[in-house]
Amino acid sequence: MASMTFDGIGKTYPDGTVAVANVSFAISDGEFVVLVGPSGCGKSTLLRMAAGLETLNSGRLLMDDTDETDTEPQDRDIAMVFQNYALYPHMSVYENMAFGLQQRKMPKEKIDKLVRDAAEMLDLTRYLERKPGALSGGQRQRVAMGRAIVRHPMAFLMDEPLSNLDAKLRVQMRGELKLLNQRLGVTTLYVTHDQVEAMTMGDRVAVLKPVSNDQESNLQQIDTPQMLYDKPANLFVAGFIGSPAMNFLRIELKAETGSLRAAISGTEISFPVPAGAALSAYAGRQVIAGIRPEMFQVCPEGEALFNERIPVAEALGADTFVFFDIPSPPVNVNDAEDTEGFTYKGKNRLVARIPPALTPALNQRLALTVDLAKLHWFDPTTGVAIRD
Amino acid sequence: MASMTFDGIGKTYPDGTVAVANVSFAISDGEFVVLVGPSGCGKSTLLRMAAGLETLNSGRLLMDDTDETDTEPQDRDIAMVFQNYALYPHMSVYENMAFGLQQRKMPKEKIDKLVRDAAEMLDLTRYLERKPGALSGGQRQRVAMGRAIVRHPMAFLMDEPLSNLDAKLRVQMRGELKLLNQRLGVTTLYVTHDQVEAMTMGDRVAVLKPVSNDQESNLQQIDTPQMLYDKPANLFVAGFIGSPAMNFLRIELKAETGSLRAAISGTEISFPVPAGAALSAYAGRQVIAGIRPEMFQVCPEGEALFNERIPVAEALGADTFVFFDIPSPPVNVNDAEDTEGFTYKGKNRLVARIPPALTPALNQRLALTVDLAKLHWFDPTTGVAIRD
Amino acid sequence: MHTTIGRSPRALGPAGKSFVRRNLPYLLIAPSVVMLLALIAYPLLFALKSSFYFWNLQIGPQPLAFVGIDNYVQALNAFDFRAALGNTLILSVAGTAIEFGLGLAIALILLRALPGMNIVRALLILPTTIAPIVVGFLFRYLYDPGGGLLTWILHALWLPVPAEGILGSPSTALAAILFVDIWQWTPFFAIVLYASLLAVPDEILEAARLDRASPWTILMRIKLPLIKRTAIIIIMLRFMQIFNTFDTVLVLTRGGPGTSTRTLGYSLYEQGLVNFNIGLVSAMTWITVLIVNIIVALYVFFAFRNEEW
Amino acid sequence: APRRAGAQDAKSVRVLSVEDPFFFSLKAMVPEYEKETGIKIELESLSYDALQSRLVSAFVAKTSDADVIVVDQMWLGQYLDNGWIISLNDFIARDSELDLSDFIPEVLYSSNMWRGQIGTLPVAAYAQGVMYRKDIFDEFGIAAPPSKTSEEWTWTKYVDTLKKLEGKSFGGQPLFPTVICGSQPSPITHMFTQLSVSHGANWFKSFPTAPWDFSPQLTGPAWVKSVEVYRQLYKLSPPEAINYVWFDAGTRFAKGDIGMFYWWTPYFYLIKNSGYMTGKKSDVMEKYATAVLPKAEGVPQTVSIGGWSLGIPSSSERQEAGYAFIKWATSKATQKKMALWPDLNYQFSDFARASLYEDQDLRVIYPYLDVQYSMMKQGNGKITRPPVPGYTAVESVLGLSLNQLLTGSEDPKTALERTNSLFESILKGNLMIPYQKESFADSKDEAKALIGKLGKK
Amino acid sequence: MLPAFFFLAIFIGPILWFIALAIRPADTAFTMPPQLTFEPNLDAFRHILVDPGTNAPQLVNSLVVAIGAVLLNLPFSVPAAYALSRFKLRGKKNIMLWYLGLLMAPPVAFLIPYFVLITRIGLQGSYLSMILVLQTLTIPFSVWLMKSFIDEVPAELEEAARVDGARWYTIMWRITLPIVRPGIIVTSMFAFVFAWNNAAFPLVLSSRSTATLPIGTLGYFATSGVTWNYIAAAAVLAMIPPMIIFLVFDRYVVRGLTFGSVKG
Ligand SMILES: Nc1ncnc2c1ncn2[C@@H]1O[C@H](COP(=O)(O)OP(=O)(O)OP(=O)(O)O)[C@@H](O)[C@H]1O
Ligand SMILES: Nc1ncnc2c1ncn2[C@@H]1O[C@H](COP(=O)(O)OP(=O)(O)OP(=O)(O)O)[C@@H](O)[C@H]1O
Ligand SMILES: [Mg+2]
Ligand SMILES: [Mg+2]
Repeated sequence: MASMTFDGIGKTYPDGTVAVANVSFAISDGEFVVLVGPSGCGKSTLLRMAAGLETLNSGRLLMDDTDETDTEPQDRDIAMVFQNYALYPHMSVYENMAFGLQQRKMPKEKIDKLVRDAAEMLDLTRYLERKPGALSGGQRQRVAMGRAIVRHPMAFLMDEPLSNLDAKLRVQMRGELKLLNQRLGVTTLYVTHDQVEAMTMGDRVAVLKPVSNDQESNLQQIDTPQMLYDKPANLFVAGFIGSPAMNFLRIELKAETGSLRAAISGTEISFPVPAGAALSAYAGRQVIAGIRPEMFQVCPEGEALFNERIPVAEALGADTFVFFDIPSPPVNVNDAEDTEGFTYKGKNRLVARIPPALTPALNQRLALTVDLAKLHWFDPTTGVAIRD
Repeated sequence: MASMTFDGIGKTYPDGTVAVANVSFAISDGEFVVLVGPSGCGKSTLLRMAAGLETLNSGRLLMDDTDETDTEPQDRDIAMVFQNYALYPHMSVYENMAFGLQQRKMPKEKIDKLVRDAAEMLDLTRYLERKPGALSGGQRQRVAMGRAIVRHPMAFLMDEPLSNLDAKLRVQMRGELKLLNQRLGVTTLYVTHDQVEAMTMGDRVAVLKPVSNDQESNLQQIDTPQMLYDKPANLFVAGFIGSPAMNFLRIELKAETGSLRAAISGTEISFPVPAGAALSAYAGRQVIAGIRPEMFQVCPEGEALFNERIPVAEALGADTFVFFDIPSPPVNVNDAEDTEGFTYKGKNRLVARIPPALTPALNQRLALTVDLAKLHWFDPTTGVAIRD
Repeated sequence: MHTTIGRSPRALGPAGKSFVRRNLPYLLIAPSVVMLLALIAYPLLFALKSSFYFWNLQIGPQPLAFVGIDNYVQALNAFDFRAALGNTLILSVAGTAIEFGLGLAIALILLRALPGMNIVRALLILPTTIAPIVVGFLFRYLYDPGGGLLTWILHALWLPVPAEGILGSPSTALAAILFVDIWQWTPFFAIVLYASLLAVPDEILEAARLDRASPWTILMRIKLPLIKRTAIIIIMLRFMQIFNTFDTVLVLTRGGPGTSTRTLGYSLYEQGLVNFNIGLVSAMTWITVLIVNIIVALYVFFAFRNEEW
Repeated sequence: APRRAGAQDAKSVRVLSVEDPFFFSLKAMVPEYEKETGIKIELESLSYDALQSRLVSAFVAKTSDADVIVVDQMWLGQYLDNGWIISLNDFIARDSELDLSDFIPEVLYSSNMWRGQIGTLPVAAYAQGVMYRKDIFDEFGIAAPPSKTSEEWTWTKYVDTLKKLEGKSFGGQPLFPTVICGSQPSPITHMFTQLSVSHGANWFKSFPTAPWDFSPQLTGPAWVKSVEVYRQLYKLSPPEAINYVWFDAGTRFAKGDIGMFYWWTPYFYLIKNSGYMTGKKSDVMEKYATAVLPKAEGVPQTVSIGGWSLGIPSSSERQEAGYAFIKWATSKATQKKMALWPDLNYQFSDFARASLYEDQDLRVIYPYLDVQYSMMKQGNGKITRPPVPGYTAVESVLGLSLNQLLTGSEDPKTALERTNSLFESILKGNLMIPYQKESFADSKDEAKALIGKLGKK
Repeated sequence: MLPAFFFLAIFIGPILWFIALAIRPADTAFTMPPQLTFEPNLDAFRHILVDPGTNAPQLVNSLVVAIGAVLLNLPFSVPAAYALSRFKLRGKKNIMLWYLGLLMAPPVAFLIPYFVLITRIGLQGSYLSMILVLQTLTIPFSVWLMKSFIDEVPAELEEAARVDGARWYTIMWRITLPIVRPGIIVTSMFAFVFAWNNAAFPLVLSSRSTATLPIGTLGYFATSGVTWNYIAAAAVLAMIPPMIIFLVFDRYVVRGLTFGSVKG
């Protein structure tokens, strides 16, 4: 319905908190963009700015190439799911959903049909006459969803719309939302903390990071989910996408003939790595290697890269995550201050995903290897991925 | 600190909604019990009853074997994380967390230390002086957590305490909470929609289901996570635990010599199954088979049980879920009415988890097989698992 | 205040283009301001102008002479000014404080969902629905030394009652007037506080109970801070009302015995509606307005110091 | 019969009154008047305070929603001077039916005349007199006070008589010798000034005799003496009398535990009833008698005059009709009918007309008319409470001082001196000292002359 | 429940005693000890309502004036309170204090100027004159009190409505005001009460046909005596309409206005 362009937007709250700074990206018409990032990184603020609820301290917001920075929310034709629902407490579920449609002077029967269809989809039909106060948390959240999806706006803004729903419902809603996006072609900005949602729903995913001043930018990378997963732009993105998160290792890179040898700092472990051009430039220096938990494979002891005791194992049913420690300095990617150096805290806990059947007894050793070709490499100072 | 026994408790809201009925189970001292169930199944209500915030319509609540059904909340020594936070809006984050401690006439310095430690753990140190109104959703949720964990109560009641946190923080908090539970030995009742949380945190997990009258019971099964996953008591539990959910197939069971042959209704597919005593009793009748997505294995075409076109695939990075349809009647386990029969809707969509590398192109066929020994079997009428 | 955690009230968005939208808040406020201006400007200016003239309707129908600030000097030097100011301050400070305390206690009782509470509420409001001057009559009757119920009850409780009667003794008359005001206006506090307490979200109170806060702590640290705004406002409104009362004094004691119950309001009444000294009463009006303004401005300054407006 | 001619232009006459006793009986007569004349009388009653605020506001705005208003004697000068009500001189001079000479001249002089104008006509005239309990006096062998003014019956004697009742009980009930009014400002002033005027006290250096000089004279010995006596009277009264307004004293007497007191003459009949205008007989109904006021040794007696009169606002457009109504209401016939109106147990004998005091029908019902008349004849409202502009301002100061003197132990002289200087400053503030306007030689004789002149047809 | 009874006794006791005064024989009113039993009669009520019944039309006048004052008050004060609560504007503090300043003026001093003013616009003696002048009390009071109630509605609700495409008037009318209805009703009830028991303005502004009940009640207090039972009866009469109004509107004053609306 509409494309949307954030052009260097920034928001500083009256108390001085810089919530958003220098964020620029464009969403094309009908695109489904997911925003992810740690708590407090400015996702909601960004959404609220897109809705026109928050004035911009800097930058412009274009919709379909017209500057809408100062347009009132009611003139923007967007539908929003608020993180905290913001249901009308005095209206029934039905009225909550119908309200937005009534503002558009739609005939009553049409409203009725739209509301009932949405309620059906959200499994709320039974609750249409209830007030929000008499609903469970998840039901309230579904009403908040319903209020948005009954409409046929230029853009959807959804702030963690499924966070309080059970897995099953969430899967179902995910499908419905995606379908809606495809069918109506409504541009959608979607905030979630759920990795599965982020990976499956977004045409593209934007990874944000908290900023501490208005010189930085929240936006770390915006790309297709697979690209983010496979080719994270930097340590932050790599660490953020995927759950459990990518394991990071501090590596001393030594040049060998024809290849490079990577030695894990603080340990005896070392292994050869294929020498890409970019990585070769780091020979003789420290780099950071990233290993996703599923990149580990259980192997015979002889082939093992790691062979540590497993103090903790988490069985999820379908998979088991095993944790083990190596005496290597950990890498902290979360705090901005730390991107420039490492904080030594003694040991580094790694996590590997293995089939449940192979789960060892607690505190037994487990031999694990890694497909070395798939390793991720990062510059330790800037955090930027080292890639050819 | 305290054991807790729910003895046939029930709650009907003034408007007639039966939220909880006939729930009986006991939590031993220091145990960590997770409550899961679809939205609106009465989890919050149960927690609120445990806290004494909701009067019981029937049943008793024992704590350490004394009847506490009518004890006032303030006399129960319980800390609760509310699903919707219920922060004190006029107090700073610090005061919010300190308030409960101040009620215990604790020395100021000790309070200060406890609050700061909790804030540190929750990554809230920077926000201690802020009012909740100036926090992001996830930050508010962490304050709500902090308010509970600074205390050292007889029991923790936590209602989806991590739902608004990002994956990374959630993993971290999960660990901290588990540690807290182990260290302090505080009995904990924990509501979550997150399968990973449910599986990894709970000593036991209780699966609840919405009830429509006070004859039924919400409680479907309470057991260790692994048992729930491996040996779900009925269709509902089987369908609820695991994400994506277990696939269900309607099967015509035919006796064969020495074994049974299972024919998937509506299809040509049939396969032999090992004849356990319980299953044998169903020979010649309909049963329901359950297949978890990870039970599928990509195989050569010849060995394939299923070889369907894949219209939808979801790549999550670590795994890919592929969806395919078979012309078999679907099984609906959610609605109570439907446990007695099947609703034919034409086709049944199944989901399989495969390694990302094996993902076929869209609408290409994929050959899949299943380890038949691991199949789950259910009575189609009662939904109860058929197990020796 | 934000009972529910919300973002603080903020401008409803960026300035629009149209005149109406740009000036919307002012347009919404304007009618009331214009209305009040239209109603108040004339009397205020009338009073301001008159205060500089000698104008006594008993002496002549028109202002007789420009006397500068003479009226103000006269008002401030009047024999009863100090006594009246003192009594007025005692009445308004003690009255508001006690009414607030009692009203709050009653509001808390009203909050309990007991059967018949709505009738209790409707009954409770009765004292405020009688014209203050009629309330004066009522208490004249109740205080009557020779048949007053209250006098009798005090006697019955072996409490000392002055021989001159409750209203006849300088030691009790002011307290008696204070009691009348408390009787009449405590329900006002009770109902308004009750209504604002109703708006305090249950969940916050539940959280506090789980934090094991005593009812007292919940009141002091949760409920009161959450209704602070409303409380501040009605305290202020009542303070000003008491500051201007004269009706009960008129009926009960006419300022006596001696000057022990004379109030500024009564002096104003006397100069205005008995002596018809328009010039003098205008000056007194402005003096009163200034005094209350100073008090209220101080009060507002301190009470709202940490509040957003 | 009223003169129809003047009233014909109006369909209705709006009358604004207070609710004193005359109002009730007058109201009872109104239907008759309406029937007779075809004019609708819209009789509205207000409280004293309300009436005055309403009237003055209306005067200032130069409008009025009344054609006839009740005017207190204190307001007369102010209303006439300000041109708010009209002088009735012309009406009276033109009116051949009105028998002006029947009005007691002292009443007209005190209540209705100002600067040679008759501004109003009296509808209810009050003097003051003594009421005592026959039965109590008999019981304790005390001689009844006289019904004729005499040199024997002095304030000293009055106090001595009361003292005989001190500490006594009657009918099992402790007795108070007397009761006074202590409430400031008007009630205490009304009662006290009777005492002081009896002692020959004067408020001002020269009023009503010309040239007017309002220098206050409160420090004179007559004032001091009066305060001392009044203090004594208070000691002999129930202590709560400190807060008593007009009717409280009467009500108290009607309750039966008071021996004797003096007060406005309407109480002669009001105390017959328990409860105001209830018509229910009081305990003392048959047990009291009236007597003349005591006087001070060597000072000619002067009695306070008060009451209510009717006047016509200058803004009224129905002045003729208004006058016709006033004439009717104050006429001998109407007043007699009012007095004979049996409801409420006969509650009206406040005649301003001499002839009514001789009326046999009335003397049966109101046996005290002789006493009352003799009090009237000695009346002089202009000295007792000088109805000068700004009176209320000084009255409030005097009332306050007196009230304080009753409860406190301050030396009367010092207190009066202080009051005197307050008077002075108030009067100066009100531009009364020195008096700048024209004076008017206002004496009873002048008044009688004017009455004679206007009455001559 | 016990403290409730205690308070009720304190606040209702005098009123019961007043009711008793209205229906008791006059000679039993002032006795020591107070006479608790008596033969009740309705004479006083007959007098004030039927014969001559002066107070019955005054009751109607009072209702007209008080209801009129509230109705006129609402369209002026509700938008103002809403704007003051919801918008950031320059000079807000000053405007708010200015409203207060009006309340501070002692009404007695203004009676004469008001009368003059009302006469100039030709409204003397009309209901409207009283209704208008009463606005000087009700508007400032309502603006302040309503603002404090509106302040409590989470801003998110209005934001949601804006995103839903609602204009400010729709938001005010359909979202905010319904939610603060209890506050508005309580405020209006007291605005009604203030107008209802105001005696000062009708004192000069009313006429015979528009006089309100307090004025009528005052009339029973004369210098020569007080008709206690009439005063009492009129006062009792005056209590009934407000009581009915409070009973009727009480059900709108409810708990949990914003319950379930926002999370956090
Ligand atoms: N106040 C109420 N009045 C009536 N029904 C209510 C009330 N509160 C909750 N319910 C209903 O009771 C049922 C259970 O609610 P509860 O809040 O316990 O669900 P829940 O399991 O916590 O759901 P969720 O995961 O969505 O939070 C729901 O169907 C809900 O609609
Ligand atoms: N009203 C406010 N005043 C000051 N700071 C604020 C305000 N609202 C939010 N912030 C801060 O701005 C930052 C961004 O907030 P925002 O709500 O956009 O985060 P978010 O990405 O949505 O986080 P979450 O996932 O926890 O909801 C946070 O650090 C928060 O503390
Ligand atoms: Mg957010
Ligand atoms: Mg819940």
